[in-house]
Amino acid sequence: MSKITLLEAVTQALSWELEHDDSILVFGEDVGANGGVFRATDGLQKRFGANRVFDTPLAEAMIAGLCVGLSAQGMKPVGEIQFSGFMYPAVDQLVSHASRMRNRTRGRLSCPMVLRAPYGGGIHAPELHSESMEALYAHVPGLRVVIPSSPQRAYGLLLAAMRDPDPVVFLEPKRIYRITKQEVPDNGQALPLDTCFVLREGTDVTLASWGAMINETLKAATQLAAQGIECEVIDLATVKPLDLETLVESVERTARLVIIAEEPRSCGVGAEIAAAVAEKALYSLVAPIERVSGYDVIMPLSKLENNYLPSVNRIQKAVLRTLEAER
Amino acid sequence: MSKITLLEAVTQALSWELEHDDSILVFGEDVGANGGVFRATDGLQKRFGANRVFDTPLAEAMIAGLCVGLSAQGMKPVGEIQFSGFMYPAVDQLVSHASRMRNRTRGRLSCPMVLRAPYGGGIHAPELHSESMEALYAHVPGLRVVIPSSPQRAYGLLLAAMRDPDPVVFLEPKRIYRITKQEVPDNGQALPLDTCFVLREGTDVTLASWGAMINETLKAATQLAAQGIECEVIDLATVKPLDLETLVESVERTARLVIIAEEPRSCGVGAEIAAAVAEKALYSLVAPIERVSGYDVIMPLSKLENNYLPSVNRIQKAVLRTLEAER
Amino acid sequence: MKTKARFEIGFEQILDPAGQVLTKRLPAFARDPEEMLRMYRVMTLTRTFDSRAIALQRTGKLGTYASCLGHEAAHVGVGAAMIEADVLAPSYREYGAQFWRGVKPEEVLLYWGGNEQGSNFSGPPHDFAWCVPIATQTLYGAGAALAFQTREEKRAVVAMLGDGGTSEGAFYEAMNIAGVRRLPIVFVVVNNQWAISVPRSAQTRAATLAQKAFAAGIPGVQLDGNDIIAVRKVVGEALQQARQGKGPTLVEALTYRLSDHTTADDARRYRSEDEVNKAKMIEPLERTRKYLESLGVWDDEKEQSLMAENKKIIEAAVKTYLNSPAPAITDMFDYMYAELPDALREQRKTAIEENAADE
Amino acid sequence: MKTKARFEIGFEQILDPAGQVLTKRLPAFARDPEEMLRMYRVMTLTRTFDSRAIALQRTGKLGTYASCLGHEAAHVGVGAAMIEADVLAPSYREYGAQFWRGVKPEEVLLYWGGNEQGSNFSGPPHDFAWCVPIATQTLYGAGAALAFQTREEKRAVVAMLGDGGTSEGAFYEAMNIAGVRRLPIVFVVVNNQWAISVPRSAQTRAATLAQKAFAAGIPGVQLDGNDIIAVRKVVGEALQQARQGKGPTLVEALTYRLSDHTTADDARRYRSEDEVNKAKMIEPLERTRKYLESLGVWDDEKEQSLMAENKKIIEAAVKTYLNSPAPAITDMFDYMYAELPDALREQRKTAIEENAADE
Ligand SMILES: Cc1ncc(C[n+]2csc(CCOP(=O)(O)OP(=O)(O)O)c2C)c(N)n1
Ligand SMILES: Cc1ncc(C[n+]2csc(CCOP(=O)(O)OP(=O)(O)O)c2C)c(N)n1
Ligand SMILES: [Mg+2]
Ligand SMILES: [Mg+2]
Repeated sequence: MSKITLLEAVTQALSWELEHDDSILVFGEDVGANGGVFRATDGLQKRFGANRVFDTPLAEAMIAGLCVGLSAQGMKPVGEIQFSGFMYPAVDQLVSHASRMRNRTRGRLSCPMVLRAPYGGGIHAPELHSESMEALYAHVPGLRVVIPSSPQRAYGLLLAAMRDPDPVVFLEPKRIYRITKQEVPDNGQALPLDTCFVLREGTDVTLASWGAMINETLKAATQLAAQGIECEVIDLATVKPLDLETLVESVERTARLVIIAEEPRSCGVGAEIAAAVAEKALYSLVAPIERVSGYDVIMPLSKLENNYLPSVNRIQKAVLRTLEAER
Repeated sequence: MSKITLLEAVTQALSWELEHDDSILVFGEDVGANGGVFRATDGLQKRFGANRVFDTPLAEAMIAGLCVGLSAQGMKPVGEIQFSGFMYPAVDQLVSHASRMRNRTRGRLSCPMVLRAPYGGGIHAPELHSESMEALYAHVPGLRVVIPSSPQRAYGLLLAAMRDPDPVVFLEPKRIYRITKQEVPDNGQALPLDTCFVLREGTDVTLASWGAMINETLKAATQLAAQGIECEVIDLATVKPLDLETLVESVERTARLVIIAEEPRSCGVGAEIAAAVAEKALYSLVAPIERVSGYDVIMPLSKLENNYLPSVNRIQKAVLRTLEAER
Repeated sequence: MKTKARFEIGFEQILDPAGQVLTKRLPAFARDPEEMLRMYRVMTLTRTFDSRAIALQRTGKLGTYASCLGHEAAHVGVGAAMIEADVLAPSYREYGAQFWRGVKPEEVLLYWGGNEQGSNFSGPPHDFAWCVPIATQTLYGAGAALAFQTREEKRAVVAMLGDGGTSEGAFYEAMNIAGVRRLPIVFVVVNNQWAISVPRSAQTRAATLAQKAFAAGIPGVQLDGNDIIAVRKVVGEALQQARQGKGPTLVEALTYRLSDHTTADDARRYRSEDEVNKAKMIEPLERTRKYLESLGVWDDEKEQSLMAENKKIIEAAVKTYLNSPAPAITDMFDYMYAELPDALREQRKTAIEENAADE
Repeated sequence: MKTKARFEIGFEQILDPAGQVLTKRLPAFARDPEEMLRMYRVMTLTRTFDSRAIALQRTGKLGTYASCLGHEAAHVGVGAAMIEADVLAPSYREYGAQFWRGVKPEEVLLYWGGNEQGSNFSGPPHDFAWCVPIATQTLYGAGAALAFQTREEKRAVVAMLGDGGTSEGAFYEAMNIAGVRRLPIVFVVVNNQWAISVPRSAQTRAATLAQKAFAAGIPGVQLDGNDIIAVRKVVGEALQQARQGKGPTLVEALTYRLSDHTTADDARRYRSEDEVNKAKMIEPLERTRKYLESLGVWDDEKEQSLMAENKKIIEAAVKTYLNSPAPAITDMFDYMYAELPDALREQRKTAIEENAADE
């Protein structure tokens, strides 16, 4: 079997589901003939027709609104926001309707929809093309926020998102769209949502991360292993609702936690992990939980973006600090 | 001097600044003849004219956009969003422009604007009239988020917000708009932003809160004092950027922290406080930091809203838990 | 300069304020006394409901309530123009349309009484619930219309909004996508001249709200929204068109908000009694009754017995409402997701314990 | 049905693709060879800049870049119609307008090269920087216009957006408030027929984009955006009106995006060469040059020396760009707020240490 990229895994998942579920519609700006600005929907319009895969006018609130209305009336929309930095006009429909429809109507109507968007930094893109604002969505009650970090998880989690009975914001880390390839059997098998993935087992410290930063996290873990430090690496995958159990269980064993994320630090997903783990496992912790995160600044343009993004070195230093710390 | 409510303190601050700074404009839906649906702008149009205090068409993105353009061109706009639940269409202008203008232009243009909105639950209002989503704004780099909890602080902090050279989201806890009265000298004296206020000193446990929950927090503290438990009560006031120093200093003394907030729990301001304090003061903590917060659910309509809002009883129980906890 | 394109906005009125018919070509339903009576019944029931709801609020038995006084023709007319399979995407005061479609008065009360169960109503299960954030319903309305178009169902959507709502960007985006894809949707702007305290004239410089349709290249029409015949006819035709794949329409129904905006509002702060009194002269019920009388199917006695009947219905609804059980504390968790996520389990437990402790 | 209101959209063209004048009433500036030459110089400089920027990107010396090929008349025409005190709120490719207003080519390169200093440019200090989120500039443009109106300054705003941008709700909200308050603002839609891969026809069913003005009750006009005389004349008149308190205008300038959307795009995926070739036949530079020739002030020799001069200017700019220092790491903190909050101090320190460690 040939190996594919995370981007191709997204296409493969969309393709599978379009093929097997008539109610799936895929739409957004430039997703049709152009196949998406990253080519995530490449070939889909040709294959499934312009009734099921289509371009919309340039209006994100509208894309989200179509998702809400379609899903409430029995369809399964997969809307694309071209970059997560353009999702803000869609926030109103997400917060005021998608996340609320089931609760508002006590189960009479619901919104099984997926809103996909490439997100995160590292590709030297223009302003508002590189942010990591997943916490905005993770704070909203009623939403699911899912972020894959490998081709296999992109495939399995996107399938799961499309089959989920509730709204999912699906953020695709564009920095690793084409970086690694994996064998991804096109068998329609979904992966579980609301579940962390343990990517590497270890005993000395727990590293929790998600999205593109998983790459730097795994690199740091490998390099630290050479020094005899065994890191457990956990990919959150679903950042809301959180699989706290897996995290706490790990920290109870390792007694140390480093959280690695691109997002701005304040009120981020990292803050929630740190707060929640410390609540449950305070007495297990021998060192303060470290957050290796983006800064509370505007994501810089390309010249400084690597100074914003956490580096392998910064992760390692944080790990070493937790190892040196002593009560 | 007669005592005034928090709501009247808002009006008084707007009035003062309209009087003393020609560049101040106050506008929003129903702020003119009607004086705002809560009467925060009552009488201002009559006094300062319809050029400086005026109604806008019904469009929140537009209200925020006016603020951005006005402030970038030398005016000091104070926009009102009728309820914070209708701020979502304004998020794009806040996140994409207001918070970025200074950084984007390396200081050439900036956005000294205030966007006010009544927020929070407890007045039995309809859907989307009772949410506490301050964390959405607190997560955005470049914004200031300020929340007063008394008439005096409403006056002093709103004046400070209007004089601040950067954008401020000013959230007014509507549940306590008319609950307490204080003497508030109309002397144009601002209070500092980015600073916590210690409302009660104590040695046994630190209670950190903001907005309307300050009331329940103070009540809990009084009741606990009767049992010999001395709580230090800190009002955050500016929830972004955070005055961490005051919080950490307090926790280092009390060794216990309970955070009280109406907001949904996940990725809230409470999460940031818990994470940040634990980072700095882990070894001082003898008990897990407790978050007494709203749940991660849609704010219920009035029948259940009191079951959503943290009660005095729930705060007390959390405090007692931290006192019972032992390493 | 050459002229590149021309447009115009028509105005429809059939029944004048005196109940006189202004056209020779009455639609079939208007010539059918039974059908006209049916509409009149729901209009009057709606008005009875409305004043009772306000009374409940005044006595602390209901939360904030948005009155529909004066909107009965616009609302019931829309309801009557729809078929059951169509979807209604209302804002928050179109009870007339909803009663026609099977929503029960007690359900409206439950909603304004602060119980989400009110939105799990007896109207068509596909109808949307009340929409608080202004104009956002136009967007999900378009999404619903796209669902029907995709499945090739002969159904259409009515998205209703106010004059104030036409200033929100969402409304234009919705009309635009509806135009682009010829979606089966009718946008009904109930122009009651006020958005809380902001008069229509301060909302936009457009001479009519109907002309906003041109921005999307779709037809727009204005009508007398106090004339239920005009409302039902124009909206009915637009819906027919929509179901036949001929695309969307924008309808502006001119009426007047005879009440405060909601029970939390005091309209005397911003508008003159005089204006309100003038508007009362052209309200919708009176002219409908006169028309029924002119058809020879109505008189004072019938009117009185209808009023008594309406009162009975509404009192029964009020009783049901007042006796309905409070929602369970756990309801606030149990409808968040199809299945309760682990992350919410502990919070749910806390809420139950808290409630027990409070009692 | 009665007719309630009528509207029409005019179309302005003065210089046809062959450089022929189609009117007897040429505006004064068009009869002034010096002024026409000034515009031609900036148009050609812009084109030279554009191809050099693309080359820089192709060789890895510039980030993603949005070409303005074919837009020179629309952009420079707008720039020339403005006075210095006016404010330009551009989107992201109106370099022609900006060069006219004093922005330096190296500053545009700095911006696309990933250095925020590019937006701290030499144009009027009140001009807005490039705006990435589509159509949002129309809203803050309206805010800027309100500032001038409030201070009773005789200044106006030009907010520029694309055909795609006209689908965003923000645009309608901006026109609407501009109409309501008669703000001194001119909205210029540069309709280049494409929004990345989405053709104008799929963007809206409206026959013209100019007619979207009717939604706000403001005047709308369409013109040939490859005709710099029409652009400068119409936008200039609209600005004059605006400065005189006579309110806003929507101008739709018809042109064609002769390049890919940006250097990250490949337009061959979605449009035919044929279409592009046809558009090249009516591009703006050629006809301006012919007009200059017809005035007797231009010939091949002058053209060649202008091209050489343009090249020199741009090469100097490129050199300045390539030699400009990288931004300091601390820049990312130091412009977040007027004063660095305590909460950012530690993060700033970490960033400095990290950078030192990396070196
Ligand atoms: C997005 C949003 N902004 C503000 C409000 C507050 N609000 C509720 S009703 C209303 C006025 C609506 O006027 P209109 O659209 O004319 O409808 P009407 O109430 O007259 O039926 C306002 C401003 C809201 N509900 N939603
Ligand atoms: C709000 C928002 N959505 C999407 C994008 C991505 N995007 C950038 S340019 C563009 C097309 C713009 O087309 P148009 O408005 O016609 O302007 P043009 O590029 O043709 O000048 C899109 C979709 C964006 N920048 N902002
Ligand atoms: Mg209204
Ligand atoms: Mg375009």
